[in-house]
Amino acid sequence: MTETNIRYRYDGDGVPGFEPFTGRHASAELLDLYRSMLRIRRIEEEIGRRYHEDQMKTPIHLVIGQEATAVGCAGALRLTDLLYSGHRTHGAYLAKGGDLKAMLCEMHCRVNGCVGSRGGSMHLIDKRVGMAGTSAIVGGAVPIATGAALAAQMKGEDRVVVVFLGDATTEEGVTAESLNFAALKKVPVIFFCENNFYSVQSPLATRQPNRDLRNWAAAHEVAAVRVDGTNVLAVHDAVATAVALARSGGGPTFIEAPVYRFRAHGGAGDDSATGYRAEAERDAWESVCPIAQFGDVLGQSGLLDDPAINAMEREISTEIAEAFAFALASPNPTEEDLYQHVYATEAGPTDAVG
Amino acid sequence: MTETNIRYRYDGDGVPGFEPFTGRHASAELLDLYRSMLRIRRIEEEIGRRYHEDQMKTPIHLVIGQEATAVGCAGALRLTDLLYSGHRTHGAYLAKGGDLKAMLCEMHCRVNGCVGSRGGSMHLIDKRVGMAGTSAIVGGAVPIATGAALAAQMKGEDRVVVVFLGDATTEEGVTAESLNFAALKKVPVIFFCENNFYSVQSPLATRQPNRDLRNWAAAHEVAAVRVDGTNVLAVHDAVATAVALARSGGGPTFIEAPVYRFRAHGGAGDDSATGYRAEAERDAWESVCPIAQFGDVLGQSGLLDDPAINAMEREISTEIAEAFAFALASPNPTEEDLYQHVYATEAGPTDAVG
Amino acid sequence: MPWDEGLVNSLVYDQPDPAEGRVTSYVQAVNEALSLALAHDPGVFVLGQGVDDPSAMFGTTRGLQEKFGRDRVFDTPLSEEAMMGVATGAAMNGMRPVYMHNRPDFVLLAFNQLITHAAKFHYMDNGQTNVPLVVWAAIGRGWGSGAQHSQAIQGLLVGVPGLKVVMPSTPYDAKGLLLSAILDNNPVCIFEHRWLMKKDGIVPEGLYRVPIGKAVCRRPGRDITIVGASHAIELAMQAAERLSDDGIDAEILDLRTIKPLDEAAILESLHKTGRILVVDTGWMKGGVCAEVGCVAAERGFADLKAPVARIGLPDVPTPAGYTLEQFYYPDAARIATAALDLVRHGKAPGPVSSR
Amino acid sequence: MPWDEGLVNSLVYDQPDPAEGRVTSYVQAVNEALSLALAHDPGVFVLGQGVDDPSAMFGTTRGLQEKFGRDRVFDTPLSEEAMMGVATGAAMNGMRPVYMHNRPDFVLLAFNQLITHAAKFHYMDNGQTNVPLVVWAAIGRGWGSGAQHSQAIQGLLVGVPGLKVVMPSTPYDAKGLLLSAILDNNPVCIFEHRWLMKKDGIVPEGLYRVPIGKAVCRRPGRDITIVGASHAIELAMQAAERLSDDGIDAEILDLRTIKPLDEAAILESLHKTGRILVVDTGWMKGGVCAEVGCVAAERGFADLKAPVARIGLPDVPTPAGYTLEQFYYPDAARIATAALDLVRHGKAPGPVSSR
Ligand SMILES: Cc1ncc(C[n+]2csc(CCOP(=O)(O)OP(=O)(O)O)c2C)c(N)n1
Ligand SMILES: Cc1ncc(C[n+]2csc(CCOP(=O)(O)OP(=O)(O)O)c2C)c(N)n1
Ligand SMILES: [Mg+2]
Ligand SMILES: [Mg+2]
Repeated sequence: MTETNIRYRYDGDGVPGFEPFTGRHASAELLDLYRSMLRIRRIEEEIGRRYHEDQMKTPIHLVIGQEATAVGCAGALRLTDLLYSGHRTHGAYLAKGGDLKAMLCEMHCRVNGCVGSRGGSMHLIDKRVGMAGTSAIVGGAVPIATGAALAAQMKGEDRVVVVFLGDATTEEGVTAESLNFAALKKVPVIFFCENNFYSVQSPLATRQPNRDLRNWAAAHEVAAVRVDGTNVLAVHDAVATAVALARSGGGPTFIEAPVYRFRAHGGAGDDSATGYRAEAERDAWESVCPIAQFGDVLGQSGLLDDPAINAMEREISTEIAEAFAFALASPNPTEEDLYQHVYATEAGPTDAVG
Repeated sequence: MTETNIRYRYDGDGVPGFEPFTGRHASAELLDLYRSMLRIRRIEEEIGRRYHEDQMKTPIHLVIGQEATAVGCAGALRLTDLLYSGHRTHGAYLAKGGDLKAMLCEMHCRVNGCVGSRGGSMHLIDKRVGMAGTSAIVGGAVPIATGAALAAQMKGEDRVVVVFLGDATTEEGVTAESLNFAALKKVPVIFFCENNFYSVQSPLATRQPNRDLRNWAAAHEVAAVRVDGTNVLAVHDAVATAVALARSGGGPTFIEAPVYRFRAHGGAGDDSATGYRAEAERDAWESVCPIAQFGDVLGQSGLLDDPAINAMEREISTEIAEAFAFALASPNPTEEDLYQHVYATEAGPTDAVG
Repeated sequence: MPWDEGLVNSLVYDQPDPAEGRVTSYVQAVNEALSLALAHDPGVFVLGQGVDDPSAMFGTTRGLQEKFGRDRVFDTPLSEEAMMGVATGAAMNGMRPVYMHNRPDFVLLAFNQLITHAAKFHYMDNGQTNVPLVVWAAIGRGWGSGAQHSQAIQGLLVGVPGLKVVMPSTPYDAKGLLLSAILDNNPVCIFEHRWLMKKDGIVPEGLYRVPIGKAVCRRPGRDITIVGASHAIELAMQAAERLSDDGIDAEILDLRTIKPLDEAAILESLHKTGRILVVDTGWMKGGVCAEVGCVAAERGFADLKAPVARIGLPDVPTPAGYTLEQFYYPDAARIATAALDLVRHGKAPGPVSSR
Repeated sequence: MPWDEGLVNSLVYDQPDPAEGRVTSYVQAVNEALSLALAHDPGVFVLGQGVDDPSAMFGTTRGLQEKFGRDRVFDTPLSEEAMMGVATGAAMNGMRPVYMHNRPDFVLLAFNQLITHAAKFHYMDNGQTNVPLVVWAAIGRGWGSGAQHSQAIQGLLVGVPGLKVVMPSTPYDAKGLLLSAILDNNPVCIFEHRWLMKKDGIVPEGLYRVPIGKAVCRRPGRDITIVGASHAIELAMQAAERLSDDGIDAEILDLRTIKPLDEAAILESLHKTGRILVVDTGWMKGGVCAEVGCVAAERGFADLKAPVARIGLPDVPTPAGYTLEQFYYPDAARIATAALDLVRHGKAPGPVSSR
């Protein structure tokens, strides 16, 4: 492919799109959202920078360019709400409150990784903060999240479950099955679709007819909305609306958020030069970087200035350096560890009797 | 369940609904359609009558009440067009031109059954007449039919493929996947959904939210229509339209035809008394019997009278009696037959070389 | 799928002696286990196609929805893969789902969720999550079940780490193993056999458990160990009767659990008899027959006085027709002949597909 | 999934001697087979996620779309079950699809179509339909592939009638077996191994076939038969080198096809050596190790001088971390030790999961 045409255009409003949302949030919250996105970006960049050193022997799927979705979404959730995701986990894990050190230990295959070096980058899980599960199989987490929501409903818990999925994940039959069941039972689940137009290097157009994913979701009687995935506030508010619906027993929502990943599907670099997408397309999306855009909004409203940004950057960079150092100094697992947790041995709640 | 309320109502127009269609068909064709439905009904009734004798050691899924769909559909197809179906095969097989004797031999487990006693009632297949394949797995035939249509497209054949599926089949993820692929590639396949509101004894309402299946199909960019499944002419013309679209490269159509099975899901009797559906509901649908309705239409237009019907009945009844006698007199397979056709041994077209 | 009801109802089994305890049917035993578990633990729920319909999953779920409500006993859409995931997700979050299927064939639609998700989560997240999931299905046989409604897929799961697989052969075990499975914190598959559902047995009231992972000797013997599970044990017991007429004393070992396998029990019996014939309701190649046979040759080699022998389904899809079914399925006679050949002539049955 | 490219590129293999013939890479061999088949038969087409993207399925499909057009080499939606059915339906109607997957794990999503449909149609419709379908996938190993991207599922298919399963170990076989698979009128699964993709070999130009169902002796030996397929043969050959230092002469039998199994070749080798060690890239329990081991004990019992031994993956999901991976995967040293133990002490390796 040698065309330099832009196949998938940004069709949001850019900075003006933030307008309707800014007034609804306290300044501290706005700054938190910004900081959280910036932190994820810097972490991802550092991972990308160090990846070639082969200390992180794990497949990676960076979220650079897609920070607004995870951060906006997690910002609308409680600690007790649950987040599930597919292979692209970094943003979700960090936004939901996952521990950076445990993440980097996991990616460095250390025994104190967040899942004990069993899972790697695709399985950043920390149930204490509601980062409840991931699957490296496309679509694998979708019914599981639906089941988690069913459990919450059956137990009468005031808990909402969100599952992140990609555009390609809507092609897996299990996703349609999950939407149908979620709508049928009105379970409190939110299907958050990050539509970045590609599955690995396959564009949407080779995988689906030209269609509106909202219609597809709505055809299952699931509430369906689209939101600018580069606008952290729009994302936040869309999720907040869906959460309110779910909490009140109104059932599931499907949220489509057009976004763009700036790097390759997997690994550290950008692979646009291989021709599967136009570099001009990536450049166009980079110009609506979710962090830069939001930074402009905050700057215009006087909430953020260069010194404040610099302070944030320093703090973040120190945290990252320490976390990497910690990971690199952490111990490897032993052969014995290999055989742990194949089967659960603890007694179940019903075990008291019988 | 003791309610006698009617959960699923007929919402077609009954006899008046035939009006717009009669003029478009030659008299001989109209009589053929009638005869074909009557023949299927009588065959099914005879199977039902004899089933308790345990000579037909095969699960059966009668189509009594659903004759108009198979007959109307097959009437709009050529011999070279292909028909695939699920477990409820009898109507499709007979309407497409399958041999009655071979069918009854199959159901009596005889070696000269249409698939050599390998398949039984759920696998009535005769490729010579385009009854191309069936699956006893719900949804199993749907992608296969789509693949058959892809083959026709790739080979440049002027061939259309129809697959019969039930309402519950729309819940299988593979069906959604197949619709997506069919629309993407615009393959000449027609998804014919006989919506009889039940999956075995489970009503639609316990399996899907209240939704319009046409929206669901259309959300995959598949042309979607609904047609009165008790009206053989309406079915015929809907299929003819879909066939024309498919032949002209316009891609797939989804046809939803509300129908009703008068007997139990499986076996010979009616199981309404067990309470999963109201007897009043079945009675209401029996009063819009596709054969009786069409007979009335033909009677009113002077094409059919009692003597003509009686002649048909006699002919059909003789054919049926002979076919049963033939089946009962046919030989059983031998142990050697068991081991045939596990693997195909014939050389493929490419085998000439290498 | 009640088409085979007539066939199953025509099967005749020996009646247990009521003096030995309470006699109930197999179906009733399963029903009791479900009912007790539902009553005992609010986390337990039962789902599956038609569990609340008049056929009530062969009768095993009869009355449960009335007793425990529509939220805890419910029908599902025809979405096997998603429902396996839903059950897994619920199990990961404090519930104990029992997901019932008419046929193991339908579980194949959900292998991705079962094998790549349910069986692995506990390991993948370093033990953070338990997956106390029960997957239940009844193997079909006869009356034209055919290639797509008769598959006994346990053999495909023997190698999958993280799963447990259980196959009861008596009403007592059906209840006790199901209760154990529900209480277990791991995903457990239970494969019932349609032909056992007519069997009566001695079944205590109330909660009891049959341990998962332990085999049981059904008949002590000296000359040969016949080992298997589920309906294969029924056939093996009949074969043992015939064999005793020929002066051969067969020991019958009921595996009960085929994953993880009770290797110690197999080896102990082999040590005693020196000969082993593995019988299974599934395909002969790979699977249970192969695994048990290989364990015998690997860990019990010194005890082997004759080749390892196995009888399962021939390497052929199941035919639907009645006559072909008779040739296809092993019966007591075929098992007895194989055992006789093994004991008398040290000969294992030839490869079935070339008969 | 190119993340493991660095790892695979770092593997070092012996270079073949160009004097023996044309040297090509493994990837190139697969590419040639596809290209030749596409050129030769208009019924052949190639589909799979990303077959036309810049990574080109590890390079195996590079250039094919340019050469044969978008209709004959095309990307698919993420719909494994439907695409398996689509490929099956096309195969049933005169086409010869080659459906390629990055990982066998993804084939599990399509087990219903593969096992209950593709493998059975020819039988179910009494031979009316052939299903000349090829399903291709590359087993992942290392670099954090983890539990969900490393499964070697061939063992699950050993028992499934109607299927053929092929596992090449050399570039020569990769090309010749793929051509045979495409020419075969049955569904054939090909499981490649990611770690072989860096290997070069002698590969003739043009069409040739390696017969399906025939094993090949890779190294004659007297003392023990080490039998396996795919990457296990690579390890076994390395082990044989070490063993020869210990004065043990190992025969290496490459199964090439694991379904249907070349039992005659296994038994012939066993007859010569009297000892058998089965190695597989999949789980040790059930599957290939169990089946081959059981065949040896069933049909080659008289020749066995020592227990049947096997080495596969422990009964544990694959860990993602590097250190754990080293403990998890068998290597040449472990195979050599097991062989030594077997020959010297008549001892099979203990159950791996309790190491
Ligand atoms: C069932 C399955 N098929 C294929 C893959 C390989 N794969 C991993 S990620 C991915 C892309 C998924 O695209 P999308 O869902 O849009 O998410 P994105 O990577 O764009 O965030 C693919 C095809 C997989 N992991 N699982
Ligand atoms: C995958 C799968 N799940 C369950 C079944 C059991 N089953 C056979 S027919 C049937 C009902 C299907 O309903 P529908 O598609 O509406 O067709 P109908 O019988 O009403 O014509 C069911 C559930 C099956 N055969 N396959
Ligand atoms: Mg994407
Ligand atoms: Mg129906």
